[in-house]
Amino acid sequence: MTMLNIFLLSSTSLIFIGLYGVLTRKNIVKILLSLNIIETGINLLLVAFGYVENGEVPILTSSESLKNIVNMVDPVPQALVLTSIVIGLGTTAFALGLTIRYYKTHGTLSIDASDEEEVMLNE
Amino acid sequence: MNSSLFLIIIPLMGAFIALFAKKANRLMAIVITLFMEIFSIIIYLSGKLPVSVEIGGWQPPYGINFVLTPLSVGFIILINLAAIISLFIIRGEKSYQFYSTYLVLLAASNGIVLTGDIFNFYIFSELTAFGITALIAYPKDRKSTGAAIKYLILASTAAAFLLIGIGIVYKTLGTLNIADIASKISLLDPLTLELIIILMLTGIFVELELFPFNMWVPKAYLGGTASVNVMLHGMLGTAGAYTITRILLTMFTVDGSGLLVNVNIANSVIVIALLTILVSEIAAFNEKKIKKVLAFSSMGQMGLIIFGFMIGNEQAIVGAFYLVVANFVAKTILFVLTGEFIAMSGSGNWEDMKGIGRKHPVAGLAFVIGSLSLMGVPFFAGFWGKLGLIQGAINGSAFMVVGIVIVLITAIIEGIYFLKIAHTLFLEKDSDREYLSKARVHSIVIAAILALAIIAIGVKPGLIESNINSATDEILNSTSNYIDIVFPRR
Amino acid sequence: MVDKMLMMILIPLITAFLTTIILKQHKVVWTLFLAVSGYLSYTLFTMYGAWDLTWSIELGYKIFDSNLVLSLANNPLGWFFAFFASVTTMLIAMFSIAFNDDKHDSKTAPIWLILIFANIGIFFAQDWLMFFGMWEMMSMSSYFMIAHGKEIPAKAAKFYLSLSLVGTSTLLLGIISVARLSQTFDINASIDSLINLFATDYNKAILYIGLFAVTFFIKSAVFPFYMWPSKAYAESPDDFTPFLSTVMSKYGIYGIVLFILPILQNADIPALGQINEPAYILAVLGAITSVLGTILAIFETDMKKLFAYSSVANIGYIVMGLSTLSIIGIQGALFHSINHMVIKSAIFLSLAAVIYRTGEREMHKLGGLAYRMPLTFMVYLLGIISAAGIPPLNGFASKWLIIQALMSQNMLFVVIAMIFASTGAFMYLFRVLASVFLGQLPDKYKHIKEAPLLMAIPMTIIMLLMLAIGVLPGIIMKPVNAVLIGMGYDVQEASWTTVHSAFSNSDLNVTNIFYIFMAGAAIALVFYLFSAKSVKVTQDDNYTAGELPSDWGTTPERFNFSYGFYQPFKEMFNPMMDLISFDRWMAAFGKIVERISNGLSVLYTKSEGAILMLYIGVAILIIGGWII
Amino acid sequence: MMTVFNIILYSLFAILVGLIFLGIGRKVAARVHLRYGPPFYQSIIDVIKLMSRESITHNFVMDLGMVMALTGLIGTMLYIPIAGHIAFESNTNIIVIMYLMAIGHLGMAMAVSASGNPYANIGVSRALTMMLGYEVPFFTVMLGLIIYNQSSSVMVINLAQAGSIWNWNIWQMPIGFIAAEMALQAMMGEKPFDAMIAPAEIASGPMVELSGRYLGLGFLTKAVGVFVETALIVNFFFGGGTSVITFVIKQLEVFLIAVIFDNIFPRYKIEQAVKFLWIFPMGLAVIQLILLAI
Amino acid sequence: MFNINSLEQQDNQDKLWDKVINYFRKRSLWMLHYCTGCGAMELPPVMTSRWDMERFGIGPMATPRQADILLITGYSSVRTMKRIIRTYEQMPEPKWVLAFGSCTVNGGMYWDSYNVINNLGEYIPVDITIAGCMPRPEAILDSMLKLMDMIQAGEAKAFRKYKENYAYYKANQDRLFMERGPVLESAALRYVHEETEGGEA
Repeated sequence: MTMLNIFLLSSTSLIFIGLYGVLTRKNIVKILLSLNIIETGINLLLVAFGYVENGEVPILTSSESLKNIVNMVDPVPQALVLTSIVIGLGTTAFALGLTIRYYKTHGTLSIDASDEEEVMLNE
Repeated sequence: MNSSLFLIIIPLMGAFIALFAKKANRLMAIVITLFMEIFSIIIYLSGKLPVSVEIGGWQPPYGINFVLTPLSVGFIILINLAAIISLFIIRGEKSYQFYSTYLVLLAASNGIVLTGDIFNFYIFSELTAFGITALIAYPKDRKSTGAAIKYLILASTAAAFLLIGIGIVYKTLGTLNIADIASKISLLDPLTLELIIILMLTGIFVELELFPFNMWVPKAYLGGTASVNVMLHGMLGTAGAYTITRILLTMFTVDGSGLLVNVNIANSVIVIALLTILVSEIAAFNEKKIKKVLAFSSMGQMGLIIFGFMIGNEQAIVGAFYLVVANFVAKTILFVLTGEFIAMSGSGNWEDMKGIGRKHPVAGLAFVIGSLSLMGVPFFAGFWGKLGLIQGAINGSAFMVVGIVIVLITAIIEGIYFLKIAHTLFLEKDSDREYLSKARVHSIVIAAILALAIIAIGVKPGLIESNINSATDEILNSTSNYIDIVFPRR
Repeated sequence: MVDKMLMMILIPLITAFLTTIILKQHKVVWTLFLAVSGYLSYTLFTMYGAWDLTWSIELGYKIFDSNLVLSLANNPLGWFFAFFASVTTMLIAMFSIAFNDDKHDSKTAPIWLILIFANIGIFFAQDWLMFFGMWEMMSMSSYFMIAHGKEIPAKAAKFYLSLSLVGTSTLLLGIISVARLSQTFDINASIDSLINLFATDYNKAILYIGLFAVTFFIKSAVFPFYMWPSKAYAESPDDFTPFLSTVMSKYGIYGIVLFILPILQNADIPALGQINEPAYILAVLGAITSVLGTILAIFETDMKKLFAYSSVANIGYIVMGLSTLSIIGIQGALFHSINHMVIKSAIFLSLAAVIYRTGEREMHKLGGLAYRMPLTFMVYLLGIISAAGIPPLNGFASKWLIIQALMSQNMLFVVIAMIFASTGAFMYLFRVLASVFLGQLPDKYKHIKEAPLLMAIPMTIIMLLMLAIGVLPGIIMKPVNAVLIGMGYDVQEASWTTVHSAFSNSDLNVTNIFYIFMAGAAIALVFYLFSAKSVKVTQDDNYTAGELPSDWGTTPERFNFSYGFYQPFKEMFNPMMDLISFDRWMAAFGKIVERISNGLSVLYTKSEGAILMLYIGVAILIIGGWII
Repeated sequence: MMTVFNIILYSLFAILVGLIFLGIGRKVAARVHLRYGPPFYQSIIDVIKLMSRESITHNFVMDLGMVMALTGLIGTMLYIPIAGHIAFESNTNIIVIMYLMAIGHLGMAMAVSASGNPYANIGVSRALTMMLGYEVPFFTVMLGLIIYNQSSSVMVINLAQAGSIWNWNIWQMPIGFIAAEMALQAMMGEKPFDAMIAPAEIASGPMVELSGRYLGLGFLTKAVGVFVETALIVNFFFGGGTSVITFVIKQLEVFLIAVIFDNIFPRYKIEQAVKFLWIFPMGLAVIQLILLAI
Repeated sequence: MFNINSLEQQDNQDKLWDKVINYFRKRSLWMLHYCTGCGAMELPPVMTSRWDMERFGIGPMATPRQADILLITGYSSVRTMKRIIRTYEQMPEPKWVLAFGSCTVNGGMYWDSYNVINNLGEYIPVDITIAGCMPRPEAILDSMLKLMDMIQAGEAKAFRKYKENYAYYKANQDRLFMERGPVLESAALRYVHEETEGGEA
């Protein structure tokens, strides 16, 4: 069980837990939480992809560090993860805002509540 | 050609400025969009296409690049056209949020088309999702909020799939550049490749309104205003159609054939496309709310386009491009007019729209023309698409022939409900019903011009044939036309 | 010089837009309509013989590695149908001016003009795409025409529309399949390539022909698509119904003559009796059509529906005639097509005049109109004599030709069906006569007047036309034979008076029959004139076993025996009616689709299942792509 | 001129023969009832009386219709060869004959419907239904003849039977003859197929409002009809005739068969009649047709 | 040739043509029997093989339009009288009425009932009355032969009497039915109601 496998396993489990949550929860806040869990899982996965056992920081400080370039952790996934986190944050913030609106208009946080909108539409 | 960055930067800046421009924000939005439209047309006609723009001078695959080909710029033109139309038919929105979000959406959908980098693609598609969700939710009432939430959840879940796919691509190929991926795709082992394709397809199919990924569609169309509908269909839908050409037909193809690398996946996609057509047309058959009918029809047309792309031979792809254009124009007419009709009759039900066609014959005729084009009647633009599709399918395997038979059967259903609605417009008005308002002239003018365009293309398909042929050529010879642009030295 | 062909399709189209602008001025609009149809008739008249007249347009759409060209060409067969169709249209147009007054204006002139435009296009189309385009134009515009902005007609037109769309879909599929075979859209080339296909792949060839045939059958209401006319004809504008019945029912016939007939005749198909198997199927379908059309017409109480079924039965005759694949049969079929145009325009116009005056379509609510509208009555009477195929008028010779051809090809049971249908025709034709024009005049129609002059003129012209064709069949037979010569058949020039038969000593001099009839009439008249004079009594003075009908509260319309005119006969057929009711099947199918549609709609309103559906989609992709 | 003379002669002959047939028919019927019966010329007296009587018309359609009825039948008669003679040079086409006869029916139906009496309409409705019943089997028999002789001309069929008595079609196609006889019974409106007249039920049906000259014309039509129908059967199955006398005798024989059947049968309801006609004569005719085709 | 108008000139009985016509008329008498009473029982023997009236050309008919003779068998009530008059007026001319049995003359055994017509002749013109309750078939046949003789002689013209004295009959009818207006509306076309009273039979 290498470290990488642990990372992969945990990230995949996180993703699946999130997917399950999205599927089964009816409360919007819980669904958003599940989405966040998925995102965390993905971030972990991406970082794991760039992970190198006993790797070094991928910063070229000197010509010395050039020798260790093989051991360096891939920096691109980390950049990706950073972006992804930002986007995830944005999504969550925006979704929570919408959720507040949802609660105001529907009087509940259950996703079922929006089913009957069609019926109430024509007035 | 670095100026093509303006296509994204100007709207983003506009989105920021809109926070401060109090009353002028509508004007500003129009100016920006018009500028973009003119600018993209200039690019298209400049003769410098195709070109790859390296941002910051970083060479791909290490830097981020934009790819400007006739295909992508053509789509940009369409997207911006839809944007202008949607701005023109806005009813009374004055707040800065709307325009700000709209400009973000514009930037993001342009970005989807222009980008040559798959992670950027992810970011832009997330941005469009935000933008459109905000716009759908903009009326702030019950139905729009519900629709927005539903869409947001679906889109976020799908984006997660997309991101996983991108991650695996990076893990296996070590690159995020589309051209680079396309050239290296044969190095992948089949199972990984399939996993990647499945994950990425899941990501984009939500936006492409394919069944069963499209549970958000009717609600979103119903929740949004008319202008948001035009954006949803004209900007997002068109960008989605572009996505399919890039992701499926450039990135994951057998070199130079226009066919997906994996036949099984291709067949599954065809099945999904056919399911979409079938489900959407049948669902629309008995639907009373006109916006939902149009939403279902949009789904169906999207399914048709993807079916065309998936058939993969030249005729079918030409047909699919014709369908993209025809669907774009015809649906825009219908959405624009539907907005007016709903405002007039005060009801979203098409049965309550009796007599509108008699009051506004031009609008009624434009509606009929739009529906006939969608049905694929000859001498209207949609026919050439349908013709190409059928021809391509008949030249293809027996599976495709079955598919085209299903398409034709659903065309019957589509014809019935569209003409039923079109005829309802010409019924005599119920005496107890008064129109709440008058139709706005500029909407009708827009619809009429687009209707004339449909007839022009229908009678003389040669008008856009060269453009479509170059686009088809680009897809069929993706190596020479895409990879070589990005990596001229290889 | 402006291209004649182009003018012919452009003028209706331009007039259509013109009339849209001035739609409210109904007099001007309908006069323009008459002018256009007159112009077309004249142009077509001058075009006879100019078979090299063509017009084409290049579309700039590449297909089969060559640029797509849409073209129209003057050809004998198309000219034949187009000319007579436009003459009929002209007569109907004259009627329409009077019919569409302030009260009755259906505001359909523009659509009708588009229909005429499509009409010309269909008959002169040189390639399949033009044909298909015009066909679709015709289908769509006729839908709007039938529905004409009213709710109940729109419901009826839905059936027509759905069948039309089925037809256009199959036609498109057929066209593309055949065009792929011949690598061009040219009609003649496709005929040749299909003939070749029969030699190599029989089943495929039959399938391709079937795709076309379905379309043509639908448009001409051949079994099993015989139900829509009763709905569509009944609800369409009353002045449009003649057009629907006369011109539009011939599109399918034209298609069969144009495309299916040459193939069946020239292809190498195993023979079955004296003709081949597909032709036999055609004959049987024609026979079923005419028999069912007749039976359903007999039971109908709505007069327009009744004649809709009558049209169906007549189409059956024509199809039977074509299926013989013999010259006599094709002559008869083409002749009957024109006769049917004349007859049905007479009948439907007279009915339209009745409806114009009374506003009533149900036969049992009418009665005794012959005494108020004698001219209309005469037109109708001659119309039904013609339609029943009784000698001195025009319907006879063509029916005779068809029967002769069927007999000479030994298609015995088809002949029996034909005889059944044409004898049954008496039943329904007479029913309308008795119920609408004869019998007691209801009180509310006591003061109605004869149809206005502008309606009377075309009706009279048609009446004379029927008589003229009846006495001198050469009027139609000469063009028919010219057409056949143009199509490459080996026929002589037709004589003015005689029609030829396949049997020995059986050539029929139609003019002689007229003389004989006149002789009979003279003798009968002598008997009539030399007998004692008669006394006229009022209409309600009837033998009722001494009772006074009014004592029992019997009003004139109730005194008429007309609602269940053939009740005992109908009861004989009651057990079969459910089986042959195609529209009930269609309605059931429509209901199923609606139910599924509602279910799917509900699926889309649910929020909860959205993610589940997404996962299902992923599963489909995984199963389809990965596992399989 | 000769033709005009011929036409007058032939029609008068047919009318006379038809009327006398009707009289003989009544006489024979009386004898079947064990009565003395009227004189054989009774029908002529009836017609003259009717013609001389005041008659009641409801409108012009009645006049038109009755004249049309007689016109149709006389026209048909002129088309039929009588012992090889024919009034008018023509090809004596069977289908023409069938259709010309129809105009008589149509005229009659129109005239009586014009009276506005529901009984008349009921009668007409039954008559037309019956017509659908008998025309089909009758035509099927004729179809057999046409196929057999490869000609649709009565004259040709007639001539083909010349020579010996064994050449008659009655021996060639006996089953067809039986079918034709059954159809003929209905065609002449004799029992068991006289539901359209039914005097006690619907007051003689179509004739209910006819009086005076209209009834007279109706009688003449009936007479010519009897002549035509019997002449057809004689031409088809009994080899025509060498002379007019033998021809008329054969006709009488055919007519008497019908009269005798008329007197020994009760009446069918209309749907029973049609069912009967579509099962038995039709079945026989089809059997005959199949036998011929094989 | 055959002209109904010749009937108008009733005095020209010596005209040969009328005699010929009268011969045909008498030899072809079609009757409509209006069977109101028991007398109808006597008709079948007259028609069938015992007496066989068809040998004189006499036969039953279904409707008044076709009939020459109206045979009224038995007593008539007020209600049936209306029908009888209507039927009679519907018959074309020439037409004759045979009143059958005592009831038609004096009301018979029900003479004192409130609704029985005692004398048929007051309402419609009767040519021949057959006495007896009920008359034998021989009597019926005899009356027929008598009628035939009268026709040949030109004496049977009761129908003309009705036409000429319509006012008288009409007055009687109106009194009977206690209402004015014609029984058969279209009869007004043929039977002109003269306002001058006093047309006696």
